Amino acid sequence: MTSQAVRKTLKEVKPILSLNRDEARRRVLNLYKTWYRQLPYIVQTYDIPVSVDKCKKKLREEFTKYSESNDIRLVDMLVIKGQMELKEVVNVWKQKGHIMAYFKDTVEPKPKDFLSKFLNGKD
Amino acid sequence: MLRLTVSRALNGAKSSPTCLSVASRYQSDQKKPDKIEVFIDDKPVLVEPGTTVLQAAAMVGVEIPRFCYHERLAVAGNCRMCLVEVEKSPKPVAACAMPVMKGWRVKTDSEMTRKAREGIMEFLLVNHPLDCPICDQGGECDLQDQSMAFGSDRSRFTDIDFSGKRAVEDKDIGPLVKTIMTRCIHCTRCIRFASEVAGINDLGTTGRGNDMQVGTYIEKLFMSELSGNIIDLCPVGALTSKPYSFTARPWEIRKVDSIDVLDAVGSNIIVSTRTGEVMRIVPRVNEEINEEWLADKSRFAYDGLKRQRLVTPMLRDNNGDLNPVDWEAALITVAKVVKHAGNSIGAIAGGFADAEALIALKDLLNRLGSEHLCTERTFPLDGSGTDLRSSYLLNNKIAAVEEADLVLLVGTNPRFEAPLLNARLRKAWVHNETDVALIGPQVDLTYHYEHLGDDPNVLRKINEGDHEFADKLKRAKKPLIIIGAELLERKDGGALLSTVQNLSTKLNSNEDWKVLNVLHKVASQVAALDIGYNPGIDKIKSADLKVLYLLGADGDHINKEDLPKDCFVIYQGHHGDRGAAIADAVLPGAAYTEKQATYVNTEGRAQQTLVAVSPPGRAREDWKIIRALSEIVGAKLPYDNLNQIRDRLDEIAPHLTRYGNAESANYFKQAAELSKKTESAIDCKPIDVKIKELQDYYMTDSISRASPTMAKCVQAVLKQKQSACN
Amino acid sequence: MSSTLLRLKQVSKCAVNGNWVPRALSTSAQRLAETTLKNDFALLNPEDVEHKKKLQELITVEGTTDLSPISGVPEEHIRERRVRIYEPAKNCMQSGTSNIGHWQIDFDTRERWENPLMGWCSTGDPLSNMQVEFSSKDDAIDYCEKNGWTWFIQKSSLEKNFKPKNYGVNFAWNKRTRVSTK
Amino acid sequence: MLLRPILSKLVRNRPLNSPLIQNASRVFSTEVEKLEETRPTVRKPNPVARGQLADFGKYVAECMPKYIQKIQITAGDELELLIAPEGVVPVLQFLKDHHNAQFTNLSDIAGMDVPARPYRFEIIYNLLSVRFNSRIRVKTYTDELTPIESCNDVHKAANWYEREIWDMYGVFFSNHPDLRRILTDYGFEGHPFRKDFPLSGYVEVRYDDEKKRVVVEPLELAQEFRKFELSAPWEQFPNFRNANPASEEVPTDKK
Amino acid sequence: MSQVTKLTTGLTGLVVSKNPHHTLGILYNKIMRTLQNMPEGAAYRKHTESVIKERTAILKSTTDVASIEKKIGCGQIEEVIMQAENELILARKMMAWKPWEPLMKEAPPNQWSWPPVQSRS
Repeated sequence: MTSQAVRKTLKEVKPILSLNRDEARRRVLNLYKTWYRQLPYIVQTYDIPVSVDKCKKKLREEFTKYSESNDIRLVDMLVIKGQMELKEVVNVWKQKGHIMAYFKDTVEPKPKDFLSKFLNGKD
Repeated sequence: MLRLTVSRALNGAKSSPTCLSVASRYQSDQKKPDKIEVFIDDKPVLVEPGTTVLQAAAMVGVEIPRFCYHERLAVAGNCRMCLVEVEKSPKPVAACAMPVMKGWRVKTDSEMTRKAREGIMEFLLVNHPLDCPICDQGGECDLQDQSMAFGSDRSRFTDIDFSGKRAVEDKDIGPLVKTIMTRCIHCTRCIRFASEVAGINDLGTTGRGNDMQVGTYIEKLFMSELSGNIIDLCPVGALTSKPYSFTARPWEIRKVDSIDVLDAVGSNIIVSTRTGEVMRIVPRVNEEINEEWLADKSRFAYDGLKRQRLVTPMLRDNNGDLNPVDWEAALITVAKVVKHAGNSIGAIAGGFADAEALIALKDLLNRLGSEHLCTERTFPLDGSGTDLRSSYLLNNKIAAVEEADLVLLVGTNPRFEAPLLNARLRKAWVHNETDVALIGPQVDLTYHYEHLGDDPNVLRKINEGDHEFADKLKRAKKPLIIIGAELLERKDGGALLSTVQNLSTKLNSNEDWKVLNVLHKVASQVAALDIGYNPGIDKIKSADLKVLYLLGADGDHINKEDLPKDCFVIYQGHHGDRGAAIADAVLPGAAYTEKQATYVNTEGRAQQTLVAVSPPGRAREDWKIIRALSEIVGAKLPYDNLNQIRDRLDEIAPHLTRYGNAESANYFKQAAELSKKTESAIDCKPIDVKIKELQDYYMTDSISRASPTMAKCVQAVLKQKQSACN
Repeated sequence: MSSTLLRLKQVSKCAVNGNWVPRALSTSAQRLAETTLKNDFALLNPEDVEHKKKLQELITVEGTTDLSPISGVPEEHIRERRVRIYEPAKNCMQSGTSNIGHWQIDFDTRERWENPLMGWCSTGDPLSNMQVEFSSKDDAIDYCEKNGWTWFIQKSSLEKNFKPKNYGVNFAWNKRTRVSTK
Repeated sequence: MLLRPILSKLVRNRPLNSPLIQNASRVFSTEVEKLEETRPTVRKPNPVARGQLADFGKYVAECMPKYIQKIQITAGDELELLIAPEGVVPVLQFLKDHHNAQFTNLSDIAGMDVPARPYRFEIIYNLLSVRFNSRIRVKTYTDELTPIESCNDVHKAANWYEREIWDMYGVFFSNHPDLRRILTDYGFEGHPFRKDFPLSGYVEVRYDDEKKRVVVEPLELAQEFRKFELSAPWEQFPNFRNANPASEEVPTDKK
Repeated sequence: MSQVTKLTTGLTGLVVSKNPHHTLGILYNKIMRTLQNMPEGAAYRKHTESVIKERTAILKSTTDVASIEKKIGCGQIEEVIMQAENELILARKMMAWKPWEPLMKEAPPNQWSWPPVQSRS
């Protein structure tokens, strides 16, 4: 249950980059492809302890996380941020730690189901 | 939550409907004379004739400084802080006492006004100690703030060699209120509160001028169940809270809005916490329930939340000792027993059980095939029983008590069962000339009432018209009958209830005015009955149970002897009290400050508490324990989070999630019709109430029994009663 | 080396905005005038020009957008928490009303525990100190929905019945309001 | 001295004695109210300068009525133009290049967040005219998703300022040559100057000895930050309620 | 043109103008031509025209660069040229922006009010 009311109103807004869905989609795919092609180099340059396959999985995960966003501007904004990240990665402005932050390998995953949450005592 | 949004979208109404209805009722009562126009700082405002300058100014958002004036007390007009200039008046006038006249131009920021304020402030500060850094009022002190805002910006105090400020000896007026009388500025708010609201003429002033003192004349306890409110009222640090003294500062505490559950009124409170600890509890304004007051038990029993708590699950071993275990072990053991018991499992809900836990427990037991779900408190089941909601609610709402012109109390002592309802009754008695009559033991209600004896047959006589009081009731325009829940626990409760139901249908009632009102004693009762628990534990005693689940049942209604030898008792609750003592397994739950939970007060108003602090140790929110147990038992309940269980509540009884609103019920005719079938007759046993005097009031439940402050109160009251000057 | 160059080229090719080309600026009169007059548009192909023009116009989107993907708030705080929208009540310890009359939001209280080393009160909740004020509850609701938070409204019962105060009733001879203590 | 030449045709209504003004070849139009300041304040109001600012505000509003929503004078002598977001580049260009303005220096771009408003961000441009020794402030508004036209083409200085605002508030500037983070760490999520961004942030970083690198983890505060309640129920300075209004609107022809 | 031409303007990047009269004249002409395309009532056109006319008049009536500088009172002649260049570019851009049109949109209510959260009283 969410508090989101079903309010289907149309709004006139200023676009960011894309004028329609297709264009936004194209941008997303473009970005995805570029990331995808860069992955082997990233693994090599940063010498991170994960395989390219795992990186690909992670990449897919990151991209599908907000697949339900339906506002073109929101998609554009995500593309812009993704593009910036990519640039930071490829230019080796980031360091190993930054790359590994995507994987959150030191964070203990929080319990998901009710009973383990209950026994763990976390709300 | 979706509900709220949709309703907002649908009507877009921002003002609450209840407020509107109250207002309209008020207006229909008496025809309002025409409004008059006055000008506050050149802003025009239309007010009713008789409005004071101070009230008129408040309407346009100008708060005139004041010390003695309080909107819920009589006007005293003795601090003079509210002096303002009125055009064409040679002298400043006291805004709190002066009614406005047509066309007046009030200047709240003029030179004269400012000078008057600065002068008054200077006089007040001449004798006020400069101990703000060690004063508990510091940070929420009217004198402090107003001297900053309205006082002069320089001092003429030249007494460097210190010939001395006025000093007054502190009084001892009990274990709740600490007095530092040197700080007193003689606003007399406490005196007025005591005599008007609390109805105790203990406080007063002695001496005049510089020698004036506020006190009890002879050293004595301030014996009131509402005494804590004078702490709030005191505009300076003369009266502060003893348990809270020197523990926290107001600017560093976190405030969490919540609901009080120590009586069935459901007072709104603010729980102040700091570093994960409850520091104090203060009232939160809710005009429909507690106005601005709070009963002492609700205010001071919070230290009971830190004592005798169950912090870890426990299981009784073969030697009969309870041993701490972890949740997994506890749940598995309990689940094994529960599974084995099949449908011969029963549950008793105590006075602090919240609606979420109640529904979860009911769903669990129903899934296991059992219907043995009871509340500790009994309610007569003859006639309509608990099927019709209007039979067990305080139908007419607490706020509307003020409008009654005749109130009949039956088998209740509202002063100690619901102190804030009693304060309303007293308010009606004082300001509305309401008459009160009482059937039951003669107790001190702080106002005068007609005592009709403690014979239950008086009720029958009134119903039949054989009693002189019957006429009075008939004649009353807005009569009100309040029955104590305790009365209905008698053997002949059903007969008494049906008598009252019949009587009330004969009286002057309509859609807006409901005569029949039931006053409950515990916070969980209405929600439990709404959800469909059976009142009373007779069924449990008769059923041959293998497992008994006590959901915070500490009321001493059941003990081991009532149960079969091999019955396994599970206690889930927050205090190691009577329930835990007989339990074979103890599951620690959360107290009302530690969970977001629904409580329904005696009016049928659903309200929710919020989490102020985390439950101690391994204690968990109650519904979660039941939900976890259900999964292990194999009868998994279909809700994982609060929203889902609230949806379930909504499914069963939608009013349980309409927080803040009292859903009214109106089935008096049907109830009275059904009640005619009641066979039993009223017996002659005199009506009695458990809590008659102040010393009985303080420790009534597991939280207040664990509270050292409450214990001190009982000691102090007993000592006071023995002393000569009482 | 060549691979690095290649990669950089690739990256910049997919740059979101094709026309991020810094333009030279000159103080010399003629050149300055020319550069600026020779509109940027001339450098681009017609499609890009068209696109650029369209960017100045408006597009249509549906409903309220949930901004949680770009707000930077971790997912757990969006999914699992409830926001309370309420009108703070007057502090009963004081009689002024200058700091009330607005709406504000806060998050549910999360677990706090005692720090085993120092005994401090520890928490894992970054949002416990957040306080945002609004002039109306609708503003607050819009704000919460925009951020994708689950909200509920705490009903406020602060409206008072107005009753004129009267100094005279203290001295009424036939009313119960007569004051006996001073 | 600002606007010296153009307002010549406007009424010359009173002689001015300030040496500053005597230098000027022209005098200014708006009624200069003679307010004797008797209170001991550090900064005396300067009605002459105020009048000039108001005049200039009106002048800009007259020239660019399409974009200017409101003109106001804040803190006694600071001129503010409140404009529609579409007008950022035109207005800044006008202020920079116009003969009578010459605000050639962009001293700063600031952001402001007011979550209660539908357009929660304000973007504030502070400009300096070296020629006329005068300052002006241009304000506009936007929300999280509405891009603002970058004024990098007008003022080169805007480059880093806009990057800073993008980083701190998450306002996107379109056509910016190099919009990327400037203050936050790579991989940082969120915009720290937003009012709903917690002081502690959402994550903490530490050096992990085992992994031999810095790791990012959800925040856990060993000592929770204190929350201070600083509002008082009594108005703090009622005596100064009407003393110095924060801002005064300058009426323009439209209104 | 008998004055001693100065060697430097003293400002970095700003070279001494060889023929300031001519340059300025052309620029002012261009500005005036651009302004002609704007609507009559446009305040920008009105005000700019008056400035340019004033300066053109000075330019025409005076031969001495130093005294032009003094009369215009806006710095050295090179700076004046630069200002004219700027104005010209601005004027051309203005043709695209059309800022003399009526206000394109009002600010949303309370956008410019302060304090942002007002308590009802």
